[in-house]
Amino acid sequence: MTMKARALDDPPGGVLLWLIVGLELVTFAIVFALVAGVRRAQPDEFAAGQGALSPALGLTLTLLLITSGALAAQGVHRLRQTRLDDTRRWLLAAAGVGAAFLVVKAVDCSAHLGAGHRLGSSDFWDAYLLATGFHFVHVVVGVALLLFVSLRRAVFDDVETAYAGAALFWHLCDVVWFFLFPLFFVRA
Amino acid sequence: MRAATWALLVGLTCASVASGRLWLALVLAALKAVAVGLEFMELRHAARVHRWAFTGFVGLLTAGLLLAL
Amino acid sequence: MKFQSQKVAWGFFATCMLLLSLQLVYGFIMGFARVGMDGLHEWIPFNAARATHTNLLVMWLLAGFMGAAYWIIPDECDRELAWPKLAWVQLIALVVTGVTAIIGFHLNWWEGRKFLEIPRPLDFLVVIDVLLFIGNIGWTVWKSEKKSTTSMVLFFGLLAAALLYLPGMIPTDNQTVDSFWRWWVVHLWVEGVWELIMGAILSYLLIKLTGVDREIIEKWLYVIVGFTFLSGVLGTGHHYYFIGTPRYWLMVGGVFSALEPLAFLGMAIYAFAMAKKGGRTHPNRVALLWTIGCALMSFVGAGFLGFAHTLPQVNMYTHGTLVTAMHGHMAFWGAYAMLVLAIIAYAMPLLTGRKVYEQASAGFAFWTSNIGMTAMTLAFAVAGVSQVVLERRAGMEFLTVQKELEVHFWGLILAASLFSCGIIAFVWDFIRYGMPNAPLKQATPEPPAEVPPGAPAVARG
Amino acid sequence: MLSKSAAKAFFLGGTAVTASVFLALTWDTFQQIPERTRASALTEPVKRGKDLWERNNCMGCHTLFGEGAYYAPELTKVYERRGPAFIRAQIKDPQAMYPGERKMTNYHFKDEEIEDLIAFFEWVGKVDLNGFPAKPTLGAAAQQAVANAPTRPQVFTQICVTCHALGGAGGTVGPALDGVGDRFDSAYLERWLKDPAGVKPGTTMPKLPLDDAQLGELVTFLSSQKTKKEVAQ
Repeated sequence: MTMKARALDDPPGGVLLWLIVGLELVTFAIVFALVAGVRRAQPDEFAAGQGALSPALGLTLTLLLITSGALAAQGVHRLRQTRLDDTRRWLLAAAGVGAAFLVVKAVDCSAHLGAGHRLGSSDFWDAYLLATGFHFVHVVVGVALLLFVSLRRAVFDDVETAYAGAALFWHLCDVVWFFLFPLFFVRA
Repeated sequence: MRAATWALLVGLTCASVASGRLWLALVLAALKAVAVGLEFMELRHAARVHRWAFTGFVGLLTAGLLLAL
Repeated sequence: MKFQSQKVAWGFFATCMLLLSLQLVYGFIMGFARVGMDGLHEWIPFNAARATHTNLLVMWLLAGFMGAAYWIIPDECDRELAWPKLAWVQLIALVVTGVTAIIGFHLNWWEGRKFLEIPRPLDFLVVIDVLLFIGNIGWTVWKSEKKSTTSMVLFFGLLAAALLYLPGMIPTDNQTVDSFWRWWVVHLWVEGVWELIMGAILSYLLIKLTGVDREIIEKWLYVIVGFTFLSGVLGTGHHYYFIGTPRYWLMVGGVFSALEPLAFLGMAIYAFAMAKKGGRTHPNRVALLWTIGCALMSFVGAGFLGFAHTLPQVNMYTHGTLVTAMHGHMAFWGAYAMLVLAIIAYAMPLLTGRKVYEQASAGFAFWTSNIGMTAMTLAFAVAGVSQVVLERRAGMEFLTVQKELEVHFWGLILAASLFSCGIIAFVWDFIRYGMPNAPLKQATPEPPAEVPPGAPAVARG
Repeated sequence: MLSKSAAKAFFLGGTAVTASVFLALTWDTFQQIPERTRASALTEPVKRGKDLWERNNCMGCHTLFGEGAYYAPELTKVYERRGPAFIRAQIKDPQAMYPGERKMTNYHFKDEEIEDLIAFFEWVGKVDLNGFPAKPTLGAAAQQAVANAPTRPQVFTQICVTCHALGGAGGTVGPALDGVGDRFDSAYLERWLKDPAGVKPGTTMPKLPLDDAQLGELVTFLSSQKTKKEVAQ
């Protein structure tokens, strides 16, 4: 596969999406700092909260995201060969696996809420529910974007950028999760 | 290439769960983020500035977290 | 000036000048009270001076936004205002309501909630008045063929501002709930929908003054206001740290407030980039100066100085001290006062046909007021930080600390005098060159009109 | 390149998402407010007190929950800090407690209105404010020692320290009280506290709202304030 390096004002996925990804990365960097701060300031409470989390579940969630990301990347690769219909199918598959993530995460979250761990229970649960909830919202937006670009592609003047942009946002959800995962699930 | 990246990511994830050490898990997370950035986000093909900005950001973030914890 | 009905804007701008001048007077009353010279206490107690000072600000900014809308909407929509006479009625109603409120303050008639001091019956009058205004510009936009992004953002910003006034009227017996809704109005105005209005006015001015292609300016307008909302809406959390709301607001408010400077930085970069791209060939250099200055000072005041005390760990000590006054003064000045002055500086020469901007006093007004405001901010900063250290950290008695701070308030009064010189120059220009009863020259065509799409950016004159 | 419709979609979508999150958090906040603010303790006097607080725009000078005008003291913890007797005296005649100092308007409240305001302050002081206002941290050790001095009566820590300092902590309006026991005997102190103006016409020292028990306690405490040197002699 050969491809010439792209210009400075033309990043893969489009300028707007990269601005958004940049903003999101900064936002989540602040969130990570916050989680790290809670972890450091209240080690005992944090460890106690972690006791209620399941590492196996965290692993499952990570694998789902990685797989979905790989599917989306496959789809965007097909753009090079201008096989737009192929791309569409890969992106739909990615959205499907992403939806599986949402289901698993929702079940996990409702289990925690059912066990009495809600917003306001402690700083650990505030941080856990807000940070992963915030990530959850991004996954919802990501899945919606993937579905929208693949199902309603007629509305786009530049379908390739739309596909690449949606996939780019989707990968952002992966990158963010990679850091949330050890911060919450790896025990001291 | 993408399949290999997927395999790498799965491997790194399993390694970080198995190790159970936070610092190692964070370093592995950084590696995964860079892998996703370069391959999946196609920064491999982007302008050099973009590539290094992303990698540098991930590096700084990880370093910051390692220092904080 | 393309349409006769745009003249309505003059009335609103004149109101701005009057209220701004009065606002300065009340600022001085408070400044002197703080150094112990409170001889007016019997007639104008501090709480009346304070409420008058802030409500005059809100009033003249709203009048400025309305004037800006009455100027911009016909221009952008390419048709006369729907009901010009109604606009005059609405202006008079606004002034009467405002004057009643301010006289009421001096007679101890209040609703008594910070920034929302005006009594409840007058709230309803304000709502009706704003609805008339929204109806007037809304109908103009609706009837027009041309619906530009700038006019739509401006319209929806104003509409949202009107709607967000309503949560402040929800009755409650619980001080925490009271405070919670109050910030829906105050915060979601100044760090939310007012920024839509600001973005729209800014983009209108940039389109007119720099001649950069409308498409480019407007698409970046969306990006900028998008960033503003992403940070600003959840940034409301920084008012919910210590008022009895749950602890997680410390996290939510902290994270999103930390992003707010980025949005303001984006706005500043946007204005600078467009001005640079356009080559600054418009003869009304002063209007461009106010426009660019607005973007820069709003970043410094609202973005940077806001961030200086917005993290919960810092705010725990600075909350409820003069540090807030430091941030508030430059934020309002940079983001909104300068914006209204910019649109006035731009529109007045076109309204009257006189080249006000060629006066040396126009430049004097800009530089003196900005230097004065910067000095005021510094005085507040020193006073605020001293207060935090002495009262909050070392535990000294409130009044003892206030005596320690008097010297800084002398500094504030000096700086405010400088600031006032600039404002007086601006108002004096307005009076000299903007009187409506003096024979107006024929409305002049705007010097370098907006460039048609596709034309090279430099080929204008 | 960036298209305008994409930029618009970003603005509308981003706003919708953040607004939804904000509304969800608002909903959750309202679930928690009753418990955090002790809404069950919102009695009629408290409500009337809040009404008085607003109808006279007290926030135009004071702060409550740190919100207000920074011209007059923060009142969130005033009930705990000064106690009802001081608040009552201060509202009744603002000039009495701080003569010649920064002015407060006399609103000529009726006695029951003053009690309503006190009830309001008491309720406000018990709202869970996530640790606000923070305790002063600088020189904390010294103040801790002073504050923990077992002999200090409550009336002293609530009222006297407003104007007078002892051991370096307190107001500077009146003279410091270190060694006051050397300078005056208890009979004089009692006469002085009962009627300052009678002892020294024109003094700025107010007649404090004390009952006999408090007066006795205070006189005993003050006359015991002797400097170390003389104690040694």
